[in-house]
Amino acid sequence: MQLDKQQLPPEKFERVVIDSDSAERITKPSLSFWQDAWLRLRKNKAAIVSMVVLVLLVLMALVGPHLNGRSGDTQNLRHANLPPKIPGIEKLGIFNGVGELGGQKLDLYEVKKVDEYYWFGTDGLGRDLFTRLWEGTQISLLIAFIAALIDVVIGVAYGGISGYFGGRTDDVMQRIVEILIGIPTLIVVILMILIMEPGITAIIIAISITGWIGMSRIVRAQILKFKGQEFVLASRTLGAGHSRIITKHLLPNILGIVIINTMFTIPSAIFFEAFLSFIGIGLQPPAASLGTLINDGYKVMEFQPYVLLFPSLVISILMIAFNLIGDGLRDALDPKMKD
Amino acid sequence: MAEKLLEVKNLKQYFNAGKPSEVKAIDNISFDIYRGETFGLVGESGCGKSTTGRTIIRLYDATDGEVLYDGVSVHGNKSKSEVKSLNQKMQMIFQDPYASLNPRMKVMDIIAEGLDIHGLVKNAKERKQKVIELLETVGLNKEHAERYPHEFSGGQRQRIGIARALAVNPEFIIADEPISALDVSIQAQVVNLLRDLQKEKGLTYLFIAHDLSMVKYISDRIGVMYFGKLVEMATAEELYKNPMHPYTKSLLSAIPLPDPIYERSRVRTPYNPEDHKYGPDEKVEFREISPEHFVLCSDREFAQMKKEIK
Amino acid sequence: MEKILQVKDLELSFHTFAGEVKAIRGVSFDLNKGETLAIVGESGSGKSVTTKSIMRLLPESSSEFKNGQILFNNNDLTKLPEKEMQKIRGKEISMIFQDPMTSLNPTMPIGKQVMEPILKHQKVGKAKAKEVAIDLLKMVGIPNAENRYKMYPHQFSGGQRQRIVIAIALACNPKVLIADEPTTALDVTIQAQILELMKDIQKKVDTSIIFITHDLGVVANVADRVAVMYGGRIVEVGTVDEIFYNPQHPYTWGLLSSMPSLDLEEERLYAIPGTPPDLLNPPVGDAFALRSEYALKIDLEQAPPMFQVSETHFAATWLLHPNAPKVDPPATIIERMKTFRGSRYYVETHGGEA
Amino acid sequence: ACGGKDKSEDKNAAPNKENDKATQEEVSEPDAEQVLNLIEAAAIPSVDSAIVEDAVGFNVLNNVNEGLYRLNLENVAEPAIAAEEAVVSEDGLTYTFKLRDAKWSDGSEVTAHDFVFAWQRAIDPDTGSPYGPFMMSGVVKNATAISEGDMDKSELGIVAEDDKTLVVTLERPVPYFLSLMSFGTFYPQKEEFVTAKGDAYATNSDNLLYNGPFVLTEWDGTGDSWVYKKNENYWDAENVKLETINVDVVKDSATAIKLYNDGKKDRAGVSGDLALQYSSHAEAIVQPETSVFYMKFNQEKDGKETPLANVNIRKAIAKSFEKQDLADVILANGSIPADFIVPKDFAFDENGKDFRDIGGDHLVYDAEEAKDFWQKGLDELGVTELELEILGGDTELSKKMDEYFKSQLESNLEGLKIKLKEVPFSVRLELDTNQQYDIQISGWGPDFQDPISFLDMFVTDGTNNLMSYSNPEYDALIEASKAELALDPVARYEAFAKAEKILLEDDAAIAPIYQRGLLQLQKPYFKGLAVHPFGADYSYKWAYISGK
Amino acid sequence: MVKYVSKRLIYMFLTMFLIATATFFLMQTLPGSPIASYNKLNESQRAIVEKKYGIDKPKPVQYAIYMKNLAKGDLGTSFVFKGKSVNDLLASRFKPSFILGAQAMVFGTIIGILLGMIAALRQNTFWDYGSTFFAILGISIPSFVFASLLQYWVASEWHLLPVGLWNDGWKSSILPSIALAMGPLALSARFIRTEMIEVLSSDYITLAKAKGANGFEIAFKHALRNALIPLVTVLGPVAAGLVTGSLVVEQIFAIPGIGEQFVSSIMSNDHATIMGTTLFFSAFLIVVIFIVDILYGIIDPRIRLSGGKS
Ligand SMILES: Nc1ncnc2c1ncn2[C@@H]1O[C@H](COP(=O)(O)OP(=O)(O)OP(=O)(O)O)[C@@H](O)[C@H]1O
Ligand SMILES: Nc1ncnc2c1ncn2[C@@H]1O[C@H](COP(=O)(O)OP(=O)(O)OP(=O)(O)O)[C@@H](O)[C@H]1O
Ligand SMILES: [Mg+2]
Ligand SMILES: [Mg+2]
Repeated sequence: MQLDKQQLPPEKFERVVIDSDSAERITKPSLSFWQDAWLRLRKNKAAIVSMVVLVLLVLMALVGPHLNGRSGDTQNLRHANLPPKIPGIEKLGIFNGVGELGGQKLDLYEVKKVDEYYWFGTDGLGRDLFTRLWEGTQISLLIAFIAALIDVVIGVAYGGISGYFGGRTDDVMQRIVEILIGIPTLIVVILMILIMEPGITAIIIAISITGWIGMSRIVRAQILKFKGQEFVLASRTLGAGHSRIITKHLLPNILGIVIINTMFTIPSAIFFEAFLSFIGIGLQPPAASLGTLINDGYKVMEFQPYVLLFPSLVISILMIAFNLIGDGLRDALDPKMKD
Repeated sequence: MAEKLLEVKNLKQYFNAGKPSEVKAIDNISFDIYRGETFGLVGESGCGKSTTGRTIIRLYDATDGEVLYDGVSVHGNKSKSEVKSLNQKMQMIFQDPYASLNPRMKVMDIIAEGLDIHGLVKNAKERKQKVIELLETVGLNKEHAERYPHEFSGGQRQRIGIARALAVNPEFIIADEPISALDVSIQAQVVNLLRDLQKEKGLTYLFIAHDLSMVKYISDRIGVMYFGKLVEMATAEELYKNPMHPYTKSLLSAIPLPDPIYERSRVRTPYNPEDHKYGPDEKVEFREISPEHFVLCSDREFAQMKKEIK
Repeated sequence: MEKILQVKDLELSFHTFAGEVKAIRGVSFDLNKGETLAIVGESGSGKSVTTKSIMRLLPESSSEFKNGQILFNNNDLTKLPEKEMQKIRGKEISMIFQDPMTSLNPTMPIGKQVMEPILKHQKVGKAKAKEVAIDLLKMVGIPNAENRYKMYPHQFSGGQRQRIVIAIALACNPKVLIADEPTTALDVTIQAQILELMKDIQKKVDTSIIFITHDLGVVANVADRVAVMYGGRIVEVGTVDEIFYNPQHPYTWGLLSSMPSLDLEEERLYAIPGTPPDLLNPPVGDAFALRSEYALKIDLEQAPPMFQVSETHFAATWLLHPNAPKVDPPATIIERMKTFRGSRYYVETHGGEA
Repeated sequence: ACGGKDKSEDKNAAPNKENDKATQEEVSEPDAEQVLNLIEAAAIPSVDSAIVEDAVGFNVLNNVNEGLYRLNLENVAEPAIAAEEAVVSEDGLTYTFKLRDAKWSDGSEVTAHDFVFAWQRAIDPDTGSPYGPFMMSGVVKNATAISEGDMDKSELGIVAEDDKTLVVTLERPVPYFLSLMSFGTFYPQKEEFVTAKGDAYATNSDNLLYNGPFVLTEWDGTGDSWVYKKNENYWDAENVKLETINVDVVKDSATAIKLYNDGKKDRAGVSGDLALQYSSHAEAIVQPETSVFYMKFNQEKDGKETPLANVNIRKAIAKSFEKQDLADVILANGSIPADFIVPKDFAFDENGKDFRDIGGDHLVYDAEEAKDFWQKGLDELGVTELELEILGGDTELSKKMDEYFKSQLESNLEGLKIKLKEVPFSVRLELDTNQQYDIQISGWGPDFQDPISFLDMFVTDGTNNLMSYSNPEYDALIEASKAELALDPVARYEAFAKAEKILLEDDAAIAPIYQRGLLQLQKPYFKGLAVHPFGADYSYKWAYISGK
Repeated sequence: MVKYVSKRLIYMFLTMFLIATATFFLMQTLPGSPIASYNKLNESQRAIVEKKYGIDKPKPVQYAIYMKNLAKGDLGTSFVFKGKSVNDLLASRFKPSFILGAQAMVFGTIIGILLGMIAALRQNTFWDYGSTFFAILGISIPSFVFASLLQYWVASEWHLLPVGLWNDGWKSSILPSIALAMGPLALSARFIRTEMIEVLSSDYITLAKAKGANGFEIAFKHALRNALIPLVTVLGPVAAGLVTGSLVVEQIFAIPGIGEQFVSSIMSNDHATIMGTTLFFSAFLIVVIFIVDILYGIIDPRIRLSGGKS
């Protein structure tokens, strides 16, 4: 704490008038909530990589089935159960068409005199697994997206109404939810599938039939939180009606959490479909989904691991990607948010 | 100054009435606010100040009692247009500068909300013009309109809240602790703004606070609340000079002032509700001790106070 | 006077996703034995960070000491290993936080929480520790302490919780007690009780207190000396009378005159315009200049050094430079200065107690 | 009374197949420890001989109880509780059995009354026995009337002359009657025990009496495991070598194989995708079966004729799928393509000639012919395309086959679109009963050793017809086989052959697919297992462990 | 407390009643008749059988009878296991499922909690990424694939544990328990991580640090319990789901459990058993949720169960 001995030119000590606007100036660039979240998300490498991977998988699900000119349901029993063989890579000792048959390792392409290349091998009916993998991915994603969409719509509507109107409405609606929670999801799903004509629609309906409950509870909690907040009160004192409050104030604020939650619903719907395939009430053949493909593969995993490997990889990558994106979004959108 | 703008008569607001968790947030209070004045409401946390403000502006339905605005009852069934006109005349400024602005809206839209609801502007250009005007009124400028609330400091946000309330040209503003969440250095920005606006537009304020020095500074008359009841009401000066109710006295004696010399000598008088020693049939009422000075007391206390009053 | 704690040229930054936040930009002060040093300043000026860095409670992953020393018992706390620090925390230096509602562990009985530092730092058995804890609780005015010992925080009111936190802080008779806005969340009446309690205790255990607040009334009540912080720097430091009656820094002027006083009848409050600086890109020169009507050209180019006003009074403003023009502070400040003997506005007739 | 003699020379060509009969012929020394570990694919729903209706139940019954006859290692029904061959009356309507001294597991004698009681109980409508009426109606005298509630059960054509003499009167001559006597429904039950137990009868292993080679233990009525112990009271106990058989239910075939490979189990079935991999396994055995799978063509749905009422459409479909590939690649378990409905190695004439050698092949795969039929059919129907549904089972294998059929049919028959519908068995039965399907994949395993077991299904309004197939000529042939031809084996077989040709070649009422084989892994030390082509699947009576 | 519990019990019964009703009528819409397997029966026999099972009566009567029996705790008679009561059926199948579920729960949550704690305490380090990755992996592989892999490697290839079945005592339960545990493991790891990070940033943890507590004390004495409390609510349904949802693992390891039973009753259209199992699962879930709620109140001192003072 020494006195400054240094001589400074007097003209430096002229008084200046500071424009009062400059005191109010905000130097930071203007960022909306979403831009800000994006900046945050961008720092999350795992989430970004996951997004890229996800986009690639979706692209593959769309174009994959057309890449090698084979259709996924053309059967050729003479080409059945062929291991993967990819031109170029075959020299490296993998993807070279060598597989196990009756306890021996053989080049099955040679044994069966097949000249073509099946990149991911063929199944027991001689269908091209590469094409089927992407067709399956497509269907799985379709089921998951639609189921998640239904969850979101019903969940947001139900939770929103319950939370927003409160009182008796809320009481009754929550009692109903309490009862629904008491019903084991799995069982409802199975029963629903049994009742309905089997197929994609049945699976989607079955998955959504209880799926929305989680979303509705989250939305309700959020609505309860926000509707008491001062900015909503302010809007009410200005005379805003319900629709304005809901659309302008509540929905934009819960959007983040709904998106995050959806990121976790989608993969669980994919999983659920796989699970249904396992217990034998999933998709009807010859339609393929990741679930049915894995189910086919798991039975022969000792001898034809490739049948299991590729769909398992895709489903696991999807799961990991969605989860990491979900985590990333949670950190970016609402760092304090739980569950 | 004698024209009553707002009359609160025997207002009661019970939460969870009838349940074991019943809270008597406001328990039978009455007061009037005159046109053009600032009425201050003080009291400790949880005594029902915010509830009073919110009930007056119809955010809560009153359990009992009446609120008359300009002679018209605020509560009860009203037509849409009546409600709208009330909404336009009465406005509110909130305590928490962080929670009171929607984080997903631009300042432009926040301020313009009232304009949109009441259809006060004809087109986007006019809307923008009006918002900029309002921003300038509260000491901000047009650059701020395109930004989001989280980019502003507390004081700026509070001024945005004021601009929002002003947008509909209200006559009466309820300010619920508008400065208690702000830094000392910024409080003055808001208080000055409120005062200027009052002068300019002839506004009437209900100013809720627990910071007594600021209340005294800004208010014409002050009501002191304790546990849902109004215990004392007087003009600001009178209240500070002649606090009669022991709770008021205690409250005043507890406030530290930015004056070390005064602080060294300040003595605090604690308040204990049991000291009243009200008998079972003593009537505790709001009585006028001197003109415009009311105290909640029993007959016995009333006599005592009458003697004490200077 | 014995210096118990010395902070020298402390600089500290946070690494956040948006960049480096230079939260403390060269802070120096001393704490004397037995005194209460108040730190005032607006939100974000670095008060809490300064005190937390003394306790080394900042997240190690994101905070970084850039420069400076914190000397305590001839040890530089910035360099001490974590193990050693643990021995100092709660024993030599302890701390009270702003929000009594959240600073107690909600799932642990309060007795256990009070006992913890005793068991940790003093070689006593459980029974003895319990006894000490109950005594402490009684001392801070928790009625019926023996029975309430087993209760959980939610069963106490805010004021009581803050008393419990104080009991915890005092458990090992610390040499330094840091109170970070201990009364901000409380009602005035409760605040008054807590302040009285702290002063009482200070007398009893002879500890030094660093008291953070932005309520100047509280400062006037508790402090022996005051440091005013702005934008990560201390801009003025002095005895409580010097700061209140002879302030030198325009920011201090602003602070003092933006408060109405009960007896003075001003028409209009003095308001500091604008917003605090963004510490991500702190302004060059005097951080306060952009909001000050007393700004000089040099303020925008070069940060002012500390100018000594008296033995105990320093202020970092170019206005104290011999070359600076003489300016008149706001009227209320002049009013205040009139009562202070050393000030240039001192008026003999007015008051006489200073 | 007909029986197969030697069937070892006409085995189909499964690779490295080991005939289990060959194994048991080389006699080896039994080990000291005689414990066998087996797998069942499902839990036991019931062991009450009147109630049993599923494979597991009949199998258990066959090993813990015994009827008048038992199928021996050569799959010939030979006297068991009956002391000697029955005396049959001239007209083939009366059978007199002399019973041997056999005991129940509680030590009491097995008497003729036990048979009378059991048979009456099985036909009594109040019992709700599924197999009683099915097996007895039209066979045992008055059975049909009793089962329909028109006559008292005491009128049933079974009488105990004395404790050891049983006289059975038939409705009409039944050439295969003695082979029926090895079937579980005809086993004895001890009246006192059954009445004493009341509702608790047969609800767990303690509430049962046994007169067979083994007794059942550790069965709680619902559980997934049980144990057979040697029955010391069995009349032929000295020939029973196994002391204990531990059985666990394992539904997942991959797990079953893992248990087998791990040495936990001594025999495991291999199915579906794994068959291909295990068919060359050193311990693999192909067990030929007599179940035949076929497509049922429903000709009438909701009272309206379906496109399948057109015979050319039916023929087209029946000839449009390659059966050999299906058997070799998809099934790969020793199944053989079926161009017939009465299976191979099942029924033999007096001279031991396989019925198949008499019947010939029908509806052989021929894509070109199929196309012609198809075009003809479409023209007749006046359409260019058709959408049909295949109703199939929900097991992995049946799903896979359905996919195969879809692909084959669609690619060979232009304008055909196949929808697959795969449902649990119970649902399929209901859809079958209500004729709510177009094409159904069905299978049939015989309950007794006679072609009639298959051919009877397709007479007009036959219990398993349920597709509105009707051909008077066919009906007449079947009827004749039961009446005037009953005692003339040669003519009878000719009639059957003719009927089969009508059913398949002429009418294509159904489209045979394959005759099932089972691929099993069996430990080399597990010897003497009797595998039966009809009735219960296995007898453990002669099985033993050697060289473990 | 008593009041709360009784209120909850009433709700539980109401819930059960509604579920029972819903299941009953749902069951009627299932395709396939429960006695379809009696396809060998003629009409008169079929009538007799239907009478025996009471399914000849009109639906409302059947419903009334069913509910009456249900009130007595009687779930009816299986259509497949001739003459066996559904109660017996469930009783014998429940034990393995329960053991597996309980072991998986304990194992999964303990490991999960540890992983979650490590991740939170070493946030954004290798440990964090490692354990998060592990946890995500746990829920990224379909359980039947995971179970098969375990079975293949640990049992078939390395012969460390039984391939399946339920007759090797404790050893039989290890692999299926691990396979089942992945769900709760991943869930609790991720849950605890977020919860723990939040708790670690709370004031009372800073205060604990300020008291001189070391890392271990902070993690286990202060943070863990607070982070655990919210987990409890989530784990209730998870626990119930483990018991009810173990059918995949039961099938793969050939364990005679209740889930496996459920699937086969569906495949065989055993209405009585399907309904019985559904009700049993629901009851189990409801009871677990109830217990968890009560536990929650006990673990968390802040929760006073509403509905009067305890
Ligand atoms: N919506 C509500 N439901 C139940 N109780 C409420 C509700 N709102 C307020 N209360 C209770 O009513 C009482 C008065 O609350 P109010 O918010 O009016 O106090 P206040 O004086 O504004 O306090 P503060 O100074 O803390 O803002 C408190 O005890 C509060 O807990
Ligand atoms: N963990 C952190 N990470 C990043 N920046 C931080 C962190 N903690 C504090 N800061 C920044 O450091 C600066 C000083 O903060 P500090 O908490 O010391 O202010 P304060 O003076 O205590 O304010 P208040 O009166 O609001 O408590 C602020 O700009 C704040 O944003
Ligand atoms: Mg309030
Ligand atoms: Mg702070």
